[in-house]
Amino acid sequence: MAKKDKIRLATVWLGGCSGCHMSFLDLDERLIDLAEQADLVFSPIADAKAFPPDVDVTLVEGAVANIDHLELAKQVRAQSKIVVSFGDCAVTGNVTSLRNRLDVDDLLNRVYQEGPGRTPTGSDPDGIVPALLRRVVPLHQVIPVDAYIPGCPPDPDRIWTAVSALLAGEPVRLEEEMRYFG
Amino acid sequence: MSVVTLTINDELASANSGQSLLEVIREHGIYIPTLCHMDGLSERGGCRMCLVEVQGMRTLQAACVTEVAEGMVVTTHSERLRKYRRMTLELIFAERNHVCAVCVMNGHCELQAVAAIEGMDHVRFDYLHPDLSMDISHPRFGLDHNRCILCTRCVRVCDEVEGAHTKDVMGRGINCRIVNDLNQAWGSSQSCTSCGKCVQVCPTGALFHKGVSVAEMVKRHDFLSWITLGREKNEWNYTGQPPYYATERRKE
Amino acid sequence: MNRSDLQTLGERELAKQQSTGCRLLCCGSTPCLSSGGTAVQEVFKGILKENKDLKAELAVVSTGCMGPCSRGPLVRVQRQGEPDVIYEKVTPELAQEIFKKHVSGEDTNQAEANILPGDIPFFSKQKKVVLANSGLIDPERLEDYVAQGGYMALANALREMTPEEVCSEIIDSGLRGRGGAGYPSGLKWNLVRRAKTDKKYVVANGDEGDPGAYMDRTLMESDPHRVLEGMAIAGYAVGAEQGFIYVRGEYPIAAKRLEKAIRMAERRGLLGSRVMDTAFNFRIDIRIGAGAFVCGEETALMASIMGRRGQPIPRPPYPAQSGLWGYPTLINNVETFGSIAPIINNGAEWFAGIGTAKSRGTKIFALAGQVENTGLIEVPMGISLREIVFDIGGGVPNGHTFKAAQTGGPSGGCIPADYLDTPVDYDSLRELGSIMGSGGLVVMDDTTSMPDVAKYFMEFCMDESCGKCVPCRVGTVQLYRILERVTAGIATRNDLTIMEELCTMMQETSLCGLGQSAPNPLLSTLRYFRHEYEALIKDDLPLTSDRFALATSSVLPRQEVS
Amino acid sequence: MVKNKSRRAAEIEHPSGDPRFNLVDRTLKRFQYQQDALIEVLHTAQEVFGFLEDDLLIYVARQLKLPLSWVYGVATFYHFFSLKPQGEHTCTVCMGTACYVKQAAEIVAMLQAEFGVAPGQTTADDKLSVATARCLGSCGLAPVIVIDSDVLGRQTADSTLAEIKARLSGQIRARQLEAASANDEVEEMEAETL
Repeated sequence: MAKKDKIRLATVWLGGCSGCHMSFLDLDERLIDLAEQADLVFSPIADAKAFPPDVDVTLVEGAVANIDHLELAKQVRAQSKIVVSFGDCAVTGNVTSLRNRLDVDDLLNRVYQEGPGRTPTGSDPDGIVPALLRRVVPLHQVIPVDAYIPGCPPDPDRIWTAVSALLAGEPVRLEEEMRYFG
Repeated sequence: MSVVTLTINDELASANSGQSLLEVIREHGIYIPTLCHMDGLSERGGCRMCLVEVQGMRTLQAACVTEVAEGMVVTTHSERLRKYRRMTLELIFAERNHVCAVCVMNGHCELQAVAAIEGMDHVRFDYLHPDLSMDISHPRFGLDHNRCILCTRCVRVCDEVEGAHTKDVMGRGINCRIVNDLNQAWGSSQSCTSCGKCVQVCPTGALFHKGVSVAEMVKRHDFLSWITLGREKNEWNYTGQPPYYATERRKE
Repeated sequence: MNRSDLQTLGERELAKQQSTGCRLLCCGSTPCLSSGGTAVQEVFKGILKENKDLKAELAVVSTGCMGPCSRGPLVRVQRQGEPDVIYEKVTPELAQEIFKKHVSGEDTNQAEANILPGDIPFFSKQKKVVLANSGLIDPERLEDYVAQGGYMALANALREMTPEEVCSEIIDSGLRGRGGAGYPSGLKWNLVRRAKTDKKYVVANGDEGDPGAYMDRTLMESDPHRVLEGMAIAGYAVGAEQGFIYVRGEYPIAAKRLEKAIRMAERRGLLGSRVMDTAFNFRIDIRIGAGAFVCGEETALMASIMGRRGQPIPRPPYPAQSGLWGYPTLINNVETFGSIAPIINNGAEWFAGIGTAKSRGTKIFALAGQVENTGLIEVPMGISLREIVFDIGGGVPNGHTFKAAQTGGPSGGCIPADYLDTPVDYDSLRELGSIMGSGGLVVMDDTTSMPDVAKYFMEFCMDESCGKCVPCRVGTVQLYRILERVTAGIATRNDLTIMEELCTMMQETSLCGLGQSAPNPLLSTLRYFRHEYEALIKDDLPLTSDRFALATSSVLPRQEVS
Repeated sequence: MVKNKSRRAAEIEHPSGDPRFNLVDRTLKRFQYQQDALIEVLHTAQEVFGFLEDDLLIYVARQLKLPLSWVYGVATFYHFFSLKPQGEHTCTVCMGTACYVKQAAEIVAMLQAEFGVAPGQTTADDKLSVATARCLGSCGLAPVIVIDSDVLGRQTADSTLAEIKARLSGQIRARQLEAASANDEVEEMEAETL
């Protein structure tokens, strides 16, 4: 019997603290099972520069907070079969969106102009620092999302439940105790 | 008191006339979510979580404010009702800044639990992110408007049980807010007796004890029914029962 | 004062009016006064002051609304034995001419061009029942009302009918609530009548909040005694001794006139204790609203009368079972009360003969917007929208074409040109996704953008939501924001889906009528003018789009008031 | 009873001795200090004082024996009540449907551009307050504005601006004729009926 093609898995890190990725690594020995079934084709913990084509499943951590995130999100959607909002920031905006009650320019001025350090050029895209969006939004407000894994971070059991369902080609169904935000 | 017979989810049920539909539904072991209802307080009918279908009624009825009647045919968990409950929760989550991860009530919050139970896994509406303040002028308690869902349990407990009526709702529509006295700092309120009942009945992290950090605020959900019914039931020692949403084995 | 005293008073007043050679009736309602009517009245009064000898043969009367408000200021000349002449757009100079022609008898034709013919469709297609006296009597004089047969219905009801008979008369007439929902009034009356409590209340809802509607204001200002009489008859029929009129805070003149009318009626023994020397007591008090649209909802209105925040409470129990201070309360719109006296006077059969099978009688509409003749009209139910807009209203001006008629205000919908021949009654309008409403009818021409109209009404509902229930408090804000994106051209198809889903959800889950009907204008424009929404929607927005830059826009809860 | 009465009398005197409180007291008495009359009392208070300051709300709450937060909740629920002082002149733009379809929004935009005040705000020099209304019931004259209680129909942004400028510079004083003359008539007729 010919060996079944491995699933092409990607994880993406947008506006978040990488806690979801840490929790992902906490899958521990289950990572070995995962590696047998899937190839990690793009991830902050893998060395790939560009988001590859024909990805089967992409887990997206973090909210959409700047122009780069927006662009990457669109690329992810175009090149993945299934996109999963991975963790509270991607699902709700969470901590990343706490800045939404403030004006972006005020925020930048306070942090960079009034505080110590070099002076950047505000929120205008200057090609070096990606411009901030006026408001941080959850992933599904920018691209269609297929499944949601809440949690800050989602604990490894939650991640495993979701990922193993995806590997088996089934829809993600989290039990009630795995659906809590926070 | 006469007995009435009604049908709930295709099963016959009996109840005393004058009972609320919510009470009867819960007596029969059927889980139905609520946010503004609290045993021991007057009903408000504002959160719309306990809406049920009653045959022959044009509109959906809030079970908490509907009296049982002979021959009533009630459905508590149709697809339509589930969907509306999820949408209501989405609206609540979008209204203010409910960031569970950094909330004092994380893990003990009624809103968070109800959302998980009802399967509200993401919010399709715009998060409004209003710029709301926090009042920590009271020596023992804090009020965080960001977490408030305007269930008015605090207003009712302050008026109906404590009798101080320190709290009320100001403004209207999306600008409604809980106020102390003349919209003044809680600490400067002369009517507040610092009894802390409002803190115990608040379903979310809007009212909390000062000094607690993320996930540390645990409320005594059955506190109110204990103090209001204690004399009747001769229960003088508070034992502490787990909150309703965590105890009921859910039959839908 | 008993029935025969009343008759004498009426006859005396009528004789006095008839002996006056010429009566100059000047419209004294707000639209005419603010377009120069005050100056016109000054001219006539000045003339009267200078010529004291004219007092016997000339009377200058400030009346209520005459109808065609856009043509104001209006003056009606009544001469014994001659048909009335109505002048439009009267200026102080023209007033002098009118005086010269009709009183001094000079041969002048200066004002001829301003004569409004009495046989134009604006007048001939109308049927005045509730507004019968409006524009003909001085609303501030009880005698004027009595001369037109006023308070006779109350006298007859008290003397010849039992409360039960009054209720069945109203049931037989087929009168339905004029506030918008169209619940059969007689059934409501009967419900309150049957309740066995020591206290009951009658409430007139004059909290007319729909933008573009001013029927109730006009009725209260032009013929306040008619409303009082209707309420007194209701009080007798249901067994109440206390009535309240809840007048919108924006209507100080209406409140003042009603207050004066109550005082005069009490002085004459037509209200108060022992009404018309019978055992029936009935007091009426006025309550002034304070600017809250939701107080038009009956439970919120009662909360407001009791001095509380105007937040609705879930029904049942209905006010007819448990209303003000827990007692059975009859709440009707002032226009409904305005229809009572004619029904008692002319009989249920007469009233039922007007209108259609399910919607009897007449309805007052405030015709406004892009239409030639704006103003107040009263038409028999069942008249077609086309007749109202094109015959009575005179069509759309400035070479534009008719696009839609909006009825029912923020709870109603827009009816497109295809349905112009629909009869105007409760059920047909509901089928079209609109409602009869309290009677606002705004005509829109082809320059109007429908998503913009929907946005306007949604903003209204958002501002007026009381904040008690979640679907209305937050749902209106969400819908408004989506509409804001639609009109700015940065909405996606997904937005449209969410919008429709939210509309249905709000209709079914909101606590009171405001939230349940708030999506109506949006849904009806989506139904008939979907292409306008589709044209504004973009499926692939560029990265630089405002949608992302301003992913959420200006509508934030306002900064805290403090 | 007598004892009660004297205590009430003592309460009636507001410590400031401001005679305007007497007018509020008159309404309180007319409604026999019933709690249900709160809105009526607030109407009077606002009429007399122009706006509802905290001190006034406290006074009303004490007199009616209502909780402070209750009074505050009611006062902020209704748009008629203002907790902030109003400008010397007020301009209210009707935003009813009829006025809206006849471009009333342009007038609001003009006011914002010209004077820098949005509806509900007062200029920094306290000269002009701008508000919008939910239909003044003069739809035949759309668009309608009310300046210092004078109703002006068929307005445009330009005509509104001219009117406001004239009033701010004191060229036109509030007309209020109709109100005054209507009052006279009431009195006249009263005399007649008597």
